[in-house]
Amino acid sequence: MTGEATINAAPLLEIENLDVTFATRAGPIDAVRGVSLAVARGEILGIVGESGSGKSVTALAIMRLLDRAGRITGGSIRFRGIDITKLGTTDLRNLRGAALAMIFQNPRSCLNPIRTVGDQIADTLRAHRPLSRSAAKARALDLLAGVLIREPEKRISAYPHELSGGMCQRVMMAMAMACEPDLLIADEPTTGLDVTTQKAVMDQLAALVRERGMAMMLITHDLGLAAQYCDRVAVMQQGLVVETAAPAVVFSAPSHPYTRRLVAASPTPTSTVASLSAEGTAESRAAHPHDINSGNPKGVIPGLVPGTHGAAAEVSAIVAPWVPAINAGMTPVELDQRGTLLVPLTPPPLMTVANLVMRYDRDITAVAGVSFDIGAGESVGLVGESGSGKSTIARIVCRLIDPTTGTIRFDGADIGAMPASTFHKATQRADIQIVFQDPGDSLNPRFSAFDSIADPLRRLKGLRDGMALRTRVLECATRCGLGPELIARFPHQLSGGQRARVGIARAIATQPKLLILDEPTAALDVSVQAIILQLLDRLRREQGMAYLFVSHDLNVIRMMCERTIVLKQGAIVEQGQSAVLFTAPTDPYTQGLIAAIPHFEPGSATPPSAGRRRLG
Amino acid sequence: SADAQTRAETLRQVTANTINTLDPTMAGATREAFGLSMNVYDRLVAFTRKPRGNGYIFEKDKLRGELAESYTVSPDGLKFTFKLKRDAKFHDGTPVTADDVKWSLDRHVSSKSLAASQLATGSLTKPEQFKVIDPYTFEVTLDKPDRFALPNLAIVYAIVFNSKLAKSKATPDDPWAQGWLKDNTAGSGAYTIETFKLGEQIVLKRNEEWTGGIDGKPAPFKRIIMQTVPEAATRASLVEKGDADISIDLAASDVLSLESKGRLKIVSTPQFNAFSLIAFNTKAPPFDNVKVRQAIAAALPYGDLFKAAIFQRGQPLYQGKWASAPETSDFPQAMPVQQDLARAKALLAEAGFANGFETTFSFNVGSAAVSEPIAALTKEALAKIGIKVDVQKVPDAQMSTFINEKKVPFFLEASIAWLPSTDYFFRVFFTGPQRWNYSSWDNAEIASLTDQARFELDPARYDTQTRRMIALAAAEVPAILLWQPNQDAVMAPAIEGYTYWFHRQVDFRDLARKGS
Amino acid sequence: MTTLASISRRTGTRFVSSLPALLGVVVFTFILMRVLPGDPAVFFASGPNAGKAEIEEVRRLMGLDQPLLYQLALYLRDIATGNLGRSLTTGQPVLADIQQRLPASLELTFTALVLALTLALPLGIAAALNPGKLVDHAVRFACTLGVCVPTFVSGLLLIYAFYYLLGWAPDPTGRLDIFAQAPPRITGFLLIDSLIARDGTTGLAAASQLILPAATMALFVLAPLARMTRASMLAVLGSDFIRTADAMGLSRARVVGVYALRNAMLPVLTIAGIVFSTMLGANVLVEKVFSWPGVASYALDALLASDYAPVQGFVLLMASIFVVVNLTIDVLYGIADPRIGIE
Amino acid sequence: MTTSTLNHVAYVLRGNLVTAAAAAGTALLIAVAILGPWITPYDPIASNVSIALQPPSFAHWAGTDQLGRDIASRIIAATRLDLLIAASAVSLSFVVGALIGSLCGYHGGRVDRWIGRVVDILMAFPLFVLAMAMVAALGNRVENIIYATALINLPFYIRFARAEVNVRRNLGWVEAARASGNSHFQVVTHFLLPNILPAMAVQISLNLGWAILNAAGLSFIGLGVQPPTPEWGIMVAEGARHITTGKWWLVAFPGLALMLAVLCFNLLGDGLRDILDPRMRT
Ligand SMILES: Nc1ncnc2c1ncn2[C@@H]1O[C@H](COP(=O)(O)OP(=O)(O)OP(=O)(O)O)[C@@H](O)[C@H]1O
Ligand SMILES: Nc1ncnc2c1ncn2[C@@H]1O[C@H](COP(=O)(O)OP(=O)(O)OP(=O)(O)O)[C@@H](O)[C@H]1O
Ligand SMILES: [Mg+2]
Ligand SMILES: [Mg+2]
Repeated sequence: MTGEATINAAPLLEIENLDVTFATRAGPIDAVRGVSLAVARGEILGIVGESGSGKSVTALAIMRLLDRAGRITGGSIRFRGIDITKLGTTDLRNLRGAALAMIFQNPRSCLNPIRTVGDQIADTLRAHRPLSRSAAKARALDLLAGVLIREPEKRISAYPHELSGGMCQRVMMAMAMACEPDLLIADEPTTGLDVTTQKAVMDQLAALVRERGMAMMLITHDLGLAAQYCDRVAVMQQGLVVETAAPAVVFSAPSHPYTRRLVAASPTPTSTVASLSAEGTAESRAAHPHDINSGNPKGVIPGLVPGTHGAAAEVSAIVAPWVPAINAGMTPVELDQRGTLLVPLTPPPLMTVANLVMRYDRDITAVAGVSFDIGAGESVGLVGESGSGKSTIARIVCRLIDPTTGTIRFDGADIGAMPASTFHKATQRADIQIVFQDPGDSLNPRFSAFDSIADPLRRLKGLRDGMALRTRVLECATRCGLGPELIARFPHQLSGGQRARVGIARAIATQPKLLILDEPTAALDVSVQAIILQLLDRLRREQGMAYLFVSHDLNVIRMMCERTIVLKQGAIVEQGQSAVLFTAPTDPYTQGLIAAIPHFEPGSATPPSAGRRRLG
Repeated sequence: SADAQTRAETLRQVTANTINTLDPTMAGATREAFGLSMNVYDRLVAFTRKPRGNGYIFEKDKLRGELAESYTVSPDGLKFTFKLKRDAKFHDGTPVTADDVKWSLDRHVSSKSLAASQLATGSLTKPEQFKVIDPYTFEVTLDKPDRFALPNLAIVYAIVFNSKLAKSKATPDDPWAQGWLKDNTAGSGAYTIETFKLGEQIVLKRNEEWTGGIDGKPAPFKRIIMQTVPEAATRASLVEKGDADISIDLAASDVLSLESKGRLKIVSTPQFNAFSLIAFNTKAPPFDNVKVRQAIAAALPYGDLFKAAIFQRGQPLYQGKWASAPETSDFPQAMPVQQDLARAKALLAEAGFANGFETTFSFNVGSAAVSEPIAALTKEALAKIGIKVDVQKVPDAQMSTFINEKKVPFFLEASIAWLPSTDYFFRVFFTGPQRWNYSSWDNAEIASLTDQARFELDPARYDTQTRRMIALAAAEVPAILLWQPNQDAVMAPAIEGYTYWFHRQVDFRDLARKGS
Repeated sequence: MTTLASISRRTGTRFVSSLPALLGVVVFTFILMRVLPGDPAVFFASGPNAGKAEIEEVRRLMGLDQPLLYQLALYLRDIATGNLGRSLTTGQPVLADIQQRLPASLELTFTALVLALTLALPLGIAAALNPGKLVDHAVRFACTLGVCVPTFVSGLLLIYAFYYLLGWAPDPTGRLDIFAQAPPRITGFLLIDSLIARDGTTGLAAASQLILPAATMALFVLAPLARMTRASMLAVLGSDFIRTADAMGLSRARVVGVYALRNAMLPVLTIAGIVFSTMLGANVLVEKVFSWPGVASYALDALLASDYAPVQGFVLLMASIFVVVNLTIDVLYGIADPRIGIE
Repeated sequence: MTTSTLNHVAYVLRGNLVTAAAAAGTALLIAVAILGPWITPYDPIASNVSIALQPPSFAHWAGTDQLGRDIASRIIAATRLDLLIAASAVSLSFVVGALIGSLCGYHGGRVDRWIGRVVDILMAFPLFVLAMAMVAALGNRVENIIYATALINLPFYIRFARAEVNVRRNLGWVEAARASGNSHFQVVTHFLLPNILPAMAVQISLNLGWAILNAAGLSFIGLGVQPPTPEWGIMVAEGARHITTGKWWLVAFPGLALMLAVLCFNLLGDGLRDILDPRMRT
């Protein structure tokens, strides 16, 4: 095929020793440091790496679309032999869109909201080709049809807000493809898309690249995606390319420690909390030197947890690292056996929720008669597709909003009868705490980490400013792996993982009996997620808290919870021991959910991409 | 050119205020409306004028016929007989007859308007007093001889309407056509209204049929434009640049500066029928105490006030050279007050306010340019004798209300009498519960003196009575007279014939442009 | 089609929902005016000899002898029948006065707004294209200077310079040179009327009278408009779709002129609406300085005279204009921004 | 904490010379306001009619007014009053407006709708006329001028605060605050209000300037501070009438003071936002 032929020709794009520096008030930031990459015609190059590693900056540098503060301080970017870094604006404009095109991350915000998509495509066409208005329109129609948009005649005069995210993504693609560029840069083209749409979009892109003999750079943090679609993968860390090779090589035999860490941190159906991020980051190790991973299990704080739950989790956590990860299917069975053994010993539940119904205005029934129990020290998972009512239940149970009907008993008290608007005065307020989905969003931008953690202590424990408060805050912070140097920082000065830890420290500050976790890691990248999951797991064992763990990531739930509740449209379709549920889901809905998870299996010797790629 | 010719035949006056009605007898009529009515309407009689400085001034005691060709007064002073001009015509061409005069005067004394109370000061109160003898002979009868009867027929309100026209516009609800006459004219005067834009400008056109001018000719200017320009500085610039021909509403400081430049003609006339005064509420403490009033009169820096407020453009009414008996019976005249802080302190101590007291001093926003310096200096001077004064600048409507309801203790006012004579001044400004008795002065002797003097026909006795009134006012200090400000008419050098009239407005019939 | 329908539905509901506000304005003004300590009857019974009887008569004429609530009811009934009462200052029905004067104010304000926008937009855009650069600071400084000077001072200074010293401007006395012939009144807008009458000289005369007061007002509102333009341009220029447009190689002119500017105009539109209604009400001082026969100076005189009806009428008028302007902006917004209407 | 704040302020000022100049100007104004009575060369209200209306000279470097008062002294003495008017009017409308607005924005519902109505009514008023009417009704004393100025700014603050809070009320940290045991009121005062402050700082600084201009406008039509109290607006308003007579110093110097103040406040506004915004700290 033509694709095979061009791969070996001289590279279309050649980046050599690229340096990009941002001037900030804290001094220059070297976002990209001596990156060298090459892409040949017909090739798809994947770029992976954790957040902030310089993937987008590299892409933008190629387009010469860096932020005002950013400058290319060294190296060259040769495109078809011309050094882009030395081009004048006019030449650049001629190149952009025509020979070089880029697809941005968030399709909707990348389209002009008050211009029809047809016009926008036509604009691109007319910028590079001497087309009449009507000819451009006609061509735009073809392009829309080309990206498989149904009824393109109708959609051509639609505004972006009238299209779904996936459609916007495809409009973006049509625009990028309009002038048949030689190189297409796709920066996380599928974030925000559900799995099925993701697949459709990616297949289409790959097909177009092959058909037209162009080249593509696919930037993603999803190793699975990279493995499936790329010919070669470059791994970036802190502005450096640490490894470049075929995906099979990178993921099965990573040579660089960072790549190994990245691969390890990606949850798989077989991973356990402990197995994630086998080496941890320097920071997390510093925070808890006696981490189980370092081979020094700390064990349960004596007397905190009656029964054997904690012990069971602990055992599984300790056992897990020694379970060969490649040996898929073995661990669940083990866990399953333990789980069934442990259930009968459950003491009277900590929280009993019965017949919970929540109706919003306009007759939206978010929760339709849900009942469940949470035992003391038990971790219960709550899963379900988007909009199934998970957050609603979390907020009701946390007494932040009132349900339409239903009872909630907690620790012997009918807390459902207390209105949410005055629940801050209830004695149980300190006992039920919540960790919110987005760690950045849940911290007051004007509170330092210290203030955020101190706030519940001041309000609920009556601690005034002074030594007692300080000691307690520091204690919680340390427990969550936040060093004293971070405690005075404002949220914007903290990384996502650090923010998440502040949120957790705040929630555990009052030593609640029940901690509700509403997708606590959804906004984090895999390496940070791994750290947080380990932290949560450890905290539970140390403090003996019960968890209600909400997540859309079934792998995470499987690792974190003994028991799982599956929600669909506000009602429970299935619940049971996690181990059982995940290996043998009975309800078709649960089966569907589990099947849709994009799995990344570092152990699989052959990446599935080679075969699938051509399906497009 | 034709344009220049038109311009030369046009007089443009810029005013501060607006004309709000064409019927001067309506409540709320502005001074500018009064001035307008003099030019659009005629009255039976008019005051005469005499030269003064580079202009003219009206003679309050000498009348001439206006619509009347001649008039006779019966020996007992009770009957006035007017012979009307035969050629006088209303603007629509109908001749002016005694019937029109009768209808008009009946209207003035019977309709709800400002005219009735004014005409009453001349004992003209009811329609029965007015009689048509024949189409060109008209008779007015009085119950008592009244010096003010005839002058009252020369004032702004005593205009003669075209009764046929007016009656045709009357309705059962509005028998005197007040609604219609407010927006329309039915007169016989020297000018007719060409355009009237409320609040902006009014353009007058010469009535070629009118023969009341010099040598029986129409008025000299063909067109008159009266334009409202609220900003004083702008008015000054307009006159200075020659875009406007005359203005009588310039700020004293502007007049001063224009005078020093010497390019314009400025006719300054002390308003001998007007005065500025500082009034006390003599009904309430502390100003019910004559010693307090005397103390304040002795504390004010008159010279500074005169200089700072009006740049000495006026006739002082202080530092009179007499002590207990006035030298003339004219009023207003300079009163025997001057600054003497030691005396002021002593008087205040005698009054029982050795440590002073607190009070407020009010004036209205509209007069701020003049009043603010007075207020500031008064505050400063009174502080020296221990009186703490809080200055209050009050919107005009509120000030009127406060004064009417006697709510302000100590304030600044300026007023005017159309028919200036001593007893009239005292009757209006110093007796009774009415609004114009600013000081609410209630002096039995003054009351009886004004009653007597009103109908006193013997000049000698009148002289004694009025001198006594003035002496009383000097002793009791119901108010402190400050000065009679000048009427400063600033005009292009070629404008001649400007006359200071009792109503303080420009009478266009007097004016001519030299050389055209 | 559906967008049009939804826009008109929105407009309808907006209009209906603003009616209570209008009623509130009317009642509030009514009460406020009665709270003023000045008694109009005393003020207007001002003839040199007016006594108690005259004052009572004026009071009766104005209906002030009735109980307050009854007066309010009468007033509301009158408004409903289109009768805004009669001004004592001018002696005319308020409605007639306002009809006479509103075009003057509107013409002035529109001109000033257009003037301000034609200055503010390029300045704001220039500043946004060079943030933090000299141009940006210069624009900011220049605009702020405009806000520093009270309008009556800048007005007087302009008159002094352009009329008194230089003699370039015609005398600052109203809308038309006193010796010029006004065009037949059709719309009341002199510029438009002279256009209809094909009378170039008059149009020019009117325009030259208009320029100084409009400039005075424009100077004052330049800053908010330019700042808003700058801010919203900056925000838009930093947004993703501009980057997309750049990435697609569209020309600079197209990116700035079509992609950025059109989006940036939306908030500017809102501000322009607010500026327009505040200017209409706040140009009292400009109207005074330039002897402009507008509604604001009319209301001011009435207010100082405690002449209730004109003030009430004026406030009602301003409130209605506010509502209308807001509605217009809404509709424009709905047309300009396809996202509106689907909430 | 404080040193870091100072460092941050210093950083912002260094990075932005215009803001630094505005800050210096504001500091100067405040110093003059505080020191006013001690640094006036003459008694600002003592008249001396014999030297009235003198142009600037060595003895009176800003000339004298109609009563022979030293204009320079009057300008200096007026600083305190003008800053007082501006600061109190703005803080009044800010405190009341921000509180009402944020409570409305936070709670929504019927209260919000009703207050929204009232704000609509206020907004629909020709605001300058409203201020005039208020001052005319209550008497032109300093307090009333402040109230009137505050009232006409109120709707903007309410709207602004409401809108800003509205977009934030569903943010995670608001819910987190509730979970931490804060009452609704505490959420509004401790969490939401401090967060909308940077955005409002710009509005505040603009309004400081406008408040003085508003007072000047009121003075121009005679509803300003009572004489003989010196106040820039009154001095400018009165001085403006002397422009044609060539007595330029009557308007020029108070006008310059007014301009300096408004200019400083306006320019400071942008800097203030940077200073208050913790996100700008690194
Ligand atoms: N405008 C900017 N100013 C300052 N620093 C910047 C800017 N843009 C990016 N950076 C820095 O450059 C580095 C690389 O950022 P980049 O956006 O390329 O990360 P990324 O690999 O795309 O991460 P993600 O997966 O989260 O998108 C980061 O440390 C980031 O903080
Ligand atoms: N305040 C609200 N008003 C009206 N409807 C709401 C509100 N909050 C949530 N809903 C609706 O209730 C349903 C359940 O929402 P919820 O946030 O609980 O879903 P979720 O399971 O947490 O979804 P996700 O995984 O996307 O977070 C959804 O249909 C949502 O649209
Ligand atoms: Mg990125
Ligand atoms: Mg959710």
